[in-house]
Amino acid sequence: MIQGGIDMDKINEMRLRFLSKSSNESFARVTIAAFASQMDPTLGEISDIKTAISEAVTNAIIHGYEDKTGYVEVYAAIYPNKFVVEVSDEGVGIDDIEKARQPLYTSKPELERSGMGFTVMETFMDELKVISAINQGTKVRMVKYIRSSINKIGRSE
Amino acid sequence: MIQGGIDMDKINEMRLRFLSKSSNESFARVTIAAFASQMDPTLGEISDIKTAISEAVTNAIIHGYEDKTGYVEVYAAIYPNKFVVEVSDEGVGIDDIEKARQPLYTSKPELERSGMGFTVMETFMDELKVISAINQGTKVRMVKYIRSSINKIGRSE
Amino acid sequence: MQIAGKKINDILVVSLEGELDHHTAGEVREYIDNLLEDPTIRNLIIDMKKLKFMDSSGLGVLLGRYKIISRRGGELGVVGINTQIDRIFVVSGLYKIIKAYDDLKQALNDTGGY
Amino acid sequence: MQIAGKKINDILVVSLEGELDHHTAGEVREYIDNLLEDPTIRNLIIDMKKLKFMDSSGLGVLLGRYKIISRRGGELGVVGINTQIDRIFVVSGLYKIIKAYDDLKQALNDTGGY
Ligand SMILES: Nc1ncnc2c1ncn2[C@@H]1O[C@H](COP(=O)(O)OP(=O)(O)O)[C@@H](O)[C@H]1O
Ligand SMILES: Nc1ncnc2c1ncn2[C@@H]1O[C@H](COP(=O)(O)OP(=O)(O)O)[C@@H](O)[C@H]1O
Repeated sequence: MIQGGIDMDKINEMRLRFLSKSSNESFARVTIAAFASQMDPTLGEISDIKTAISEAVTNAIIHGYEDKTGYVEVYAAIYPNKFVVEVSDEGVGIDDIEKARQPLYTSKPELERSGMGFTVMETFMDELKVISAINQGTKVRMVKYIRSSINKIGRSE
Repeated sequence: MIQGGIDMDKINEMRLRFLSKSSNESFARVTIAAFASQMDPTLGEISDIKTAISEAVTNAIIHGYEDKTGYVEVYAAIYPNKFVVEVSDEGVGIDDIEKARQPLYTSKPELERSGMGFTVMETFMDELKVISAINQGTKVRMVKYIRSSINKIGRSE
Repeated sequence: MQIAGKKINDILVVSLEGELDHHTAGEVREYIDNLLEDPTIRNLIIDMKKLKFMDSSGLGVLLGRYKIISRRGGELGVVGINTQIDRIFVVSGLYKIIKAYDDLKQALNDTGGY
Repeated sequence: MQIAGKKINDILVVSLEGELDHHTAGEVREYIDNLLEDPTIRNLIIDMKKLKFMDSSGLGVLLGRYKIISRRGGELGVVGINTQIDRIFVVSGLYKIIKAYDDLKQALNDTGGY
């Protein structure tokens, strides 16, 4: 049991772990959207979050684990005015993060990847941080400020 | 990364951990329903699973953790012909499981509990197992056989 | 959860929209009990046409209101329950004490002898 | 994902229903490329009225088909994209090479000079 904790501002949190199967991409989108909907976000905000999650989870599945099967983990937390989401894998990792984040860069053009995943995450969310190490995996942390939530959360609890 | 494993029949699995807040009850229902929908179940099967999950998660929140906050964990796995789901808490535990499972028995009549939670789980799912120990928490394991899935899963992967 | 109530003669009609679980049970209970403070109300009809989901926490809410209403010699009826909620009613034996109707008109006609 | 295709003169019209992500990209790609083996097809119109979601995996599919079609001197058009997909188009600059139309009639009129 948890009593209080350091992060007193945190209203709710969840952690989801699933296999790196492509059928889980839509599952992850639905789950995170359902969780984020507690903040009473606008349709546009929810759809931005869904798209960004889809990019990060897809990357974990196809780049992180390539043809192998591993676990993808999604952590999400609701704060009074922001939604934080982290997508992690324990896959191959990224060598040059700066290069990877550039628009149109992809290491898998043969799979018809557009190289726009990180650009989409960056545009659709307010903050994007990528932590990665070769053979140790990748964690993508994204933050979206939800304007509408501040007064609404209290009401629904 | 996982290569194979003992449970070769398992098609997909997920694990969800969230705070014992009542607003997460509907979130848990949506998440498990979205995951189970990969099996192409009937509307009736999905609705049975949703109801059973709702009972187990609600019990973890109100009985397991009472007024405290803790983590509820939901594990789900898809097999060729069955859906397995486990709901666990690290709460107060159940003293007499047999008594608790009886229809209409509730330890919290003052909260207008109906005492029908376990009965609903038992009726709506095909198997129900309750493992619990005082102050160590409770795990409810449920199985639902999904008739429609056998030939469909392969197609959508 | 959206809740609306209106009084027709000695019948209170409460419409529920959304999902009735432990999270929403409290507000439904409070809403109804507040209106039930009016002692001229004898019967209660709950319109569930727009209720998408109910679990055993909802049973608790119904049973609690049933007790209040039967103490007044009145009846509790429900309208428009879907398949999922029907399953809950069957399992719990709720049909033995609560009458179910297809539509509100029928429920009003039947309740309290109108 | 539901996919349907029909040929109108030298235009292939493909309708997508569902969500276009990495999981469904493969079947969409295969479906279209299969029909594009017909060498009399010069232009491609993708009807997205019933497409609820698309991410950058969908961009990859569109860019790949764009390459095939432009090699034939044809055009790629899309019809009925929603707000979410519009955002993806804007971010990626896709509007610079793919024409968007409100309805299929307009797209057919405009494509290939009909
Ligand atoms: N989780 C990850 N694990 C390993 N590499 C990654 C991961 N995510 C992204 N990358 C690398 O970053 C590159 C750019 O990613 P992105 O912008 O999403 O484009 P795309 O997925 O289309 O290649 C990828 O091609 C890949 O090399
Ligand atoms: N997760 C749990 N932790 C502790 N006690 C539990 C748990 N789940 C059920 N119980 C006990 O079992 C009893 C019966 O549960 P149930 O049939 O769901 O009815 P209700 O929730 O209406 O009380 C509860 O009243 C409680 O005492």
